[in-house]
Amino acid sequence: MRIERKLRQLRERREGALMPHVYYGDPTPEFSFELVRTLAASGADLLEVGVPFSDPIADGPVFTAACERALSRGIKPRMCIAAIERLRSEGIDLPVVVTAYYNIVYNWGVVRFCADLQAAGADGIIVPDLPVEESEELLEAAKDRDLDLIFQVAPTTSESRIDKVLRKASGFVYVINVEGVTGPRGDIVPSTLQLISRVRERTSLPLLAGFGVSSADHARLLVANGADGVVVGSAIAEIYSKNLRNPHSTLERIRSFVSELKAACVQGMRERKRI
Amino acid sequence: MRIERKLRQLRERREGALMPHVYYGDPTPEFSFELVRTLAASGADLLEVGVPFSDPIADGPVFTAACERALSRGIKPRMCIAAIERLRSEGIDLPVVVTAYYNIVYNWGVVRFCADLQAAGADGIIVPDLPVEESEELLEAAKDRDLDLIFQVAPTTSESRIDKVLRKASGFVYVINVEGVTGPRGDIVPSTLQLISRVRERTSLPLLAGFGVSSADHARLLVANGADGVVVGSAIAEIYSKNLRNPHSTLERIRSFVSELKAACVQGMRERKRI
Amino acid sequence: MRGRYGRFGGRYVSEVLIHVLEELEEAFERIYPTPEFQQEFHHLLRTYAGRPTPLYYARRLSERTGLKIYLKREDLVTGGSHKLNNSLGQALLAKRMGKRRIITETAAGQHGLSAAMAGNVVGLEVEIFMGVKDMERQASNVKRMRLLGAKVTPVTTGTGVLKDAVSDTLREWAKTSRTTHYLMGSAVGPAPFPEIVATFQSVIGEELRRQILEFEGRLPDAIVACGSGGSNAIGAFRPFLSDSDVRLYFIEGGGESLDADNSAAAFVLGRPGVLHGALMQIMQDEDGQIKPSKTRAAGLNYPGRGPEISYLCETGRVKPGYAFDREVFEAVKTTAECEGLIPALETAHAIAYVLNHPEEFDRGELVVINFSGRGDKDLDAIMRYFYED
Amino acid sequence: MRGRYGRFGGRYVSEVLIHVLEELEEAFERIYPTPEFQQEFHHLLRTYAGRPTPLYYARRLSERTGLKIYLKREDLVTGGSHKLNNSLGQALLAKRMGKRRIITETAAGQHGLSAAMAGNVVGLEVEIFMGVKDMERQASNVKRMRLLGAKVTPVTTGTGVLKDAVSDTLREWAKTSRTTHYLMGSAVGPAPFPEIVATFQSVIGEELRRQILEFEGRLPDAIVACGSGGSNAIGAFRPFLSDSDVRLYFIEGGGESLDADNSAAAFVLGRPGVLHGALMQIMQDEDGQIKPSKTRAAGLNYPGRGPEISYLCETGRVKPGYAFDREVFEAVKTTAECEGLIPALETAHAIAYVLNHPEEFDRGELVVINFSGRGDKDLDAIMRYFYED
Ligand SMILES: Cc1ncc(COP(=O)(O)O)c(C=O)c1O
Ligand SMILES: Cc1ncc(COP(=O)(O)O)c(C=O)c1O
Repeated sequence: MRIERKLRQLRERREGALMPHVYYGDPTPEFSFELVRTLAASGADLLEVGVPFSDPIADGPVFTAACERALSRGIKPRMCIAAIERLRSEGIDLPVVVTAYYNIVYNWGVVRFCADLQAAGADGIIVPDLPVEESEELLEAAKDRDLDLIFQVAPTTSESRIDKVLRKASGFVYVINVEGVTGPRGDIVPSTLQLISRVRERTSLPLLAGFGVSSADHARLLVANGADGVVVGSAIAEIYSKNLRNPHSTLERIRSFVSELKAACVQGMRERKRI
Repeated sequence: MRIERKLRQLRERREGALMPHVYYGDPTPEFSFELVRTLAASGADLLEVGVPFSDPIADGPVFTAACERALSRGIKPRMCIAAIERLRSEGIDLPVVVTAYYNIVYNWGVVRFCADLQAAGADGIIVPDLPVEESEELLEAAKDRDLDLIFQVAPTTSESRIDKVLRKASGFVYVINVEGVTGPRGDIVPSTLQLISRVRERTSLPLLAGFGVSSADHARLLVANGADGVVVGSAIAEIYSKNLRNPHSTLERIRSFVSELKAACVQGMRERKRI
Repeated sequence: MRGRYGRFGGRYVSEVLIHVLEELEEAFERIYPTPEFQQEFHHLLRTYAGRPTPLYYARRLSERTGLKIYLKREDLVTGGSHKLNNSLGQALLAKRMGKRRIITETAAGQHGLSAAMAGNVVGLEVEIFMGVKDMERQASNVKRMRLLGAKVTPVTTGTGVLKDAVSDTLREWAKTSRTTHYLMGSAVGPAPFPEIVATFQSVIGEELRRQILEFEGRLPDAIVACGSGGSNAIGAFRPFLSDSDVRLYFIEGGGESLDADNSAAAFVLGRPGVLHGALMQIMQDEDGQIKPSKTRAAGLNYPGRGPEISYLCETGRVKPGYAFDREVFEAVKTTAECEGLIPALETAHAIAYVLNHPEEFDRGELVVINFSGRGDKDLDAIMRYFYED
Repeated sequence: MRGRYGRFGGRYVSEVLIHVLEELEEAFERIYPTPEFQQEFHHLLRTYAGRPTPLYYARRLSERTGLKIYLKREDLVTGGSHKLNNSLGQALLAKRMGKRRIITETAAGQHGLSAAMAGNVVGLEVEIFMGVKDMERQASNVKRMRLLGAKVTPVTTGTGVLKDAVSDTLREWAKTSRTTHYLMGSAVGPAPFPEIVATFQSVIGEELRRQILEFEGRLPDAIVACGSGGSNAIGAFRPFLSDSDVRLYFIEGGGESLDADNSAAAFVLGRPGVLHGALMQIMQDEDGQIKPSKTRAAGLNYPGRGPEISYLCETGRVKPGYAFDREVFEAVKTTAECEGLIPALETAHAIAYVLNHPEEFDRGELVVINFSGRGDKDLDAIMRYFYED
């Protein structure tokens, strides 16, 4: 509920939304906390907290490496959930979406997983390898706990399938920008913008566009073309990955990058009428 | 003719015959001449002069190495024949048997080969890979030139086959002592002695026993058991092979070895009545 | 439900791949039964792959064990293993779907090799993802693949083994699925792969059934196959699933020992979970992180068991077993000396199980071992084991 | 005359060996035609060796040459070459003759391997003589033979290659012929070997004839085979000798070039002579000393041509040809890329000849290449040629 409310508020304020995506524990838990604080302070409207997984098949090299680093530090799924609790206790009240590959969820037990997420203060769940056909059990458990199970659509998703996804969607629809995996990319391709309109025509649910968003310009373009906001992940991880010895020293750059992104989201919304 | 005459003379003198076998040109032509002179002077009754061949399949390691050494010095078949001519001119008048693998003979041309051998003063031919069935052409050419084509019998030769061989044999019958190839060996096995009697019963042609004769004792035993004499090859080559840098220095040992062999041949004949 | 074997199977992938999986399922169901496809597939199986493969009565192994042992000779398939049955089928399918490129992953190199062969015969570009560690261990197969003109791409993620190569291939496929077919190498992955692979490999069991009836006039008492994903096992087992008198054994890699991280025995050490698009038996830690498997047989070095094998073992229709590395090497030697055949290390698991589990077999029983591949690729490892230790 | 092919052939050996050759001839003539022998031999060919081998229509090689090319897939025989056809036959014969041991020589290692396999299956001790140089060049086959439990004895005489190994094996046989069978590896040697080997290998041509009639309804325009001794060629040609419309090509090793001592092209550079017990086409110097042959293909590195091939080339029934080493390596690559198959270097001679002699073949002609073996044994040499020069 909190997610959709927040996104509708932003829409009313004519602001594009920004949801940074971080893998918790990369390279250390302490850094993740500082990173989240930085993001919250520099323009993030929602937060996507990833649970590191050994085989993140929907992720590209940047996030795959992030998972490997976190796991080699001994990060466990329950630490990620505990971290959300701590963020809440520190007063960070942005809507939080937890991303976990399905084996983590399945292993945890879907019902218990949702209960624990709710208790920690999370608002939604993304399972990158759980298409709508396989989602029944989790969807039910999530609903029971007032959590949004976020579904994705991709450039390869057919019209009829978009409808099928929309029938189950809540919170927002995650528009996968590219055919591929997460990771920074050069340009936003026309098919991405077409996909946004194709979904837009069919739903009033908020749309966040993710995968490959790596610049303020990307963000602006996506929002200008109908997205309610963007998800930015690898592009942020890429910044601190370049200085893993002292990732804290990169927070300033991340702060300004995120501010730019947020500004671009706002700008994109302004440009929208012109298009 | 000269071969059989010589062997019958020796038989009448109640002497076992000794036929040393040397591969010409090993390790040098000069050494071969000195070796032959030494042999002639220390008891040899006949001489077997081998033409080195690249693939001497009836020979063991000692003679195979001898062939390789001679060939690597550039020894050619016609040099071997020329050497016989030279021996004759030096006054060495022992009967000489030339041993050549069949490809040498075939390549030379059987008719021309026999003519050239006769002209050089040779008396017989041994072709270790020419059994009686394949010998027709060469046999005819040899007869035309008064050369004995020497045939072999082996422990594996059946009675009926011995008869077949004997029908073509002249000069002497070469009794192969062992199942195998040339080369020094430990003992004379009973089957060898049986073979000598088996052939003996069927022919009055002289019998020379060869392959593996490596000591005076071997020679004595063979002659005592019915052979008219022995062929000794690898055992001699083995002596000079041990000092290839200076083979001449081994001639003294060879001389005394050959004298012993000859004495044993004589002794063997004496023992014969006792058996 | 389609794509499920009991609770196992399914299609747990990114939305990006759903489209191509649906396309593949549709194409398979439409194209596979057509006489044209059947004719071309079976013609290639016969004239290119060398099918039917013989069923060989292993007299001296039989004498040694007191059993009647037959070997189903998949080592005689072109390339040296059963893998080509599936690769030819999928390559033909991909061609008819209008794809122009094949990607796949490989561990022992046998599957990669078969994919490269099939790609060349059918006329498709081939790229093969292979863990850096496996590239070292199976260097000769890397050479073969390259000589065939295939691109071999080293995988450095994870621990550089099969599991990581599968992940990277799935990632590559997500990027290129419109033009590219992922030629899945075993009976794993999201639906419809397990069913497609099992279907193409069933030729093994169909031949086996005909042959044993011809030679013995009856069905075997037991069929024994090695496996990880389980394609050769499923291929051999399928036509016998409803013959409850035929015992089926699935032998996985015991590795060095069952403790710590020295094994690939997922049926002993694992539990159900989701990996690479399907719910199946998996080696994983308490949190659901996938555990790296370990065995000297690269082709068994995968922490998951295909959904159908997972299901059949859960229901008890198939009995899982394992063989330790040292038993496997001994089995190679025994087979070489008795029958003149050098089995792949993978295959030798099945043989080792039969040699070392007399309690499972009654005297004189008719036992068929699926001889899934030849050991040429493992020659150096085998020689090192026997002559350098 | 028995044992002769025109003027070629015969039995030029030491008297010591005559007995066993007569014994062998008698045994072969007595045992070979019996139903028991035929049944056992053909059963092993089918279930152990993997016969019949396919006749494969090589679509992409055909497109490239404008011919209709079929490959007779002897590479699919267990062990990877046609050699096992003969080894199984002789091993069975030896067993029935009461021998307890097999000796033989090998160059590429393919024949030695097949002899070791056959020995194990039939239950005979095996010793293999191999030139030290060949042992180095074909190290992996040495490993295989040893793993099979065969004794591999290095031959250091001569230049340490095939010719020397044959000589040493003949010497060993002279010592042990009562208990031991010399399992001659090609259609060479004293009578009755050429006839025995040709008879056992004729299964190739018999199958080929049936298969081409099935697929094409007619006989081929040409059959092309590589060879030195000529066993795979004779095996393929025999059933077509009286079909004068079927052109037969025998391709030998051209080596690096035809001059100096860089070749194995005996039909170009040799003349008749006697080697290893038979009169045949031989590379020799002016004195009749045998010349060492030279080619990168160990299995063609023999200075003699079997008596029957010598005869057939003399009469013009078979046309001899050759391929140079560099053409051979290119042919390997072409075959790998077009058909996914890596031929043995020996086999690649036949392919190279077809690729590089368009003047010999009319457009659209039906050409069968006897694909005598697979190139796994040559993988390192091939990779070195392409990637290290
Ligand atoms: C010879 C051989 N056998 C068995 C296997 C295991 O594969 P699967 O479980 O799919 O049969 C492999 C895999 O590479 C293999 O190469
Ligand atoms: C694959 C292959 N082809 C051909 C040959 C040549 O033998 P042959 O002339 O007897 O056919 C060999 C010999 O080793 C071989 O291994």
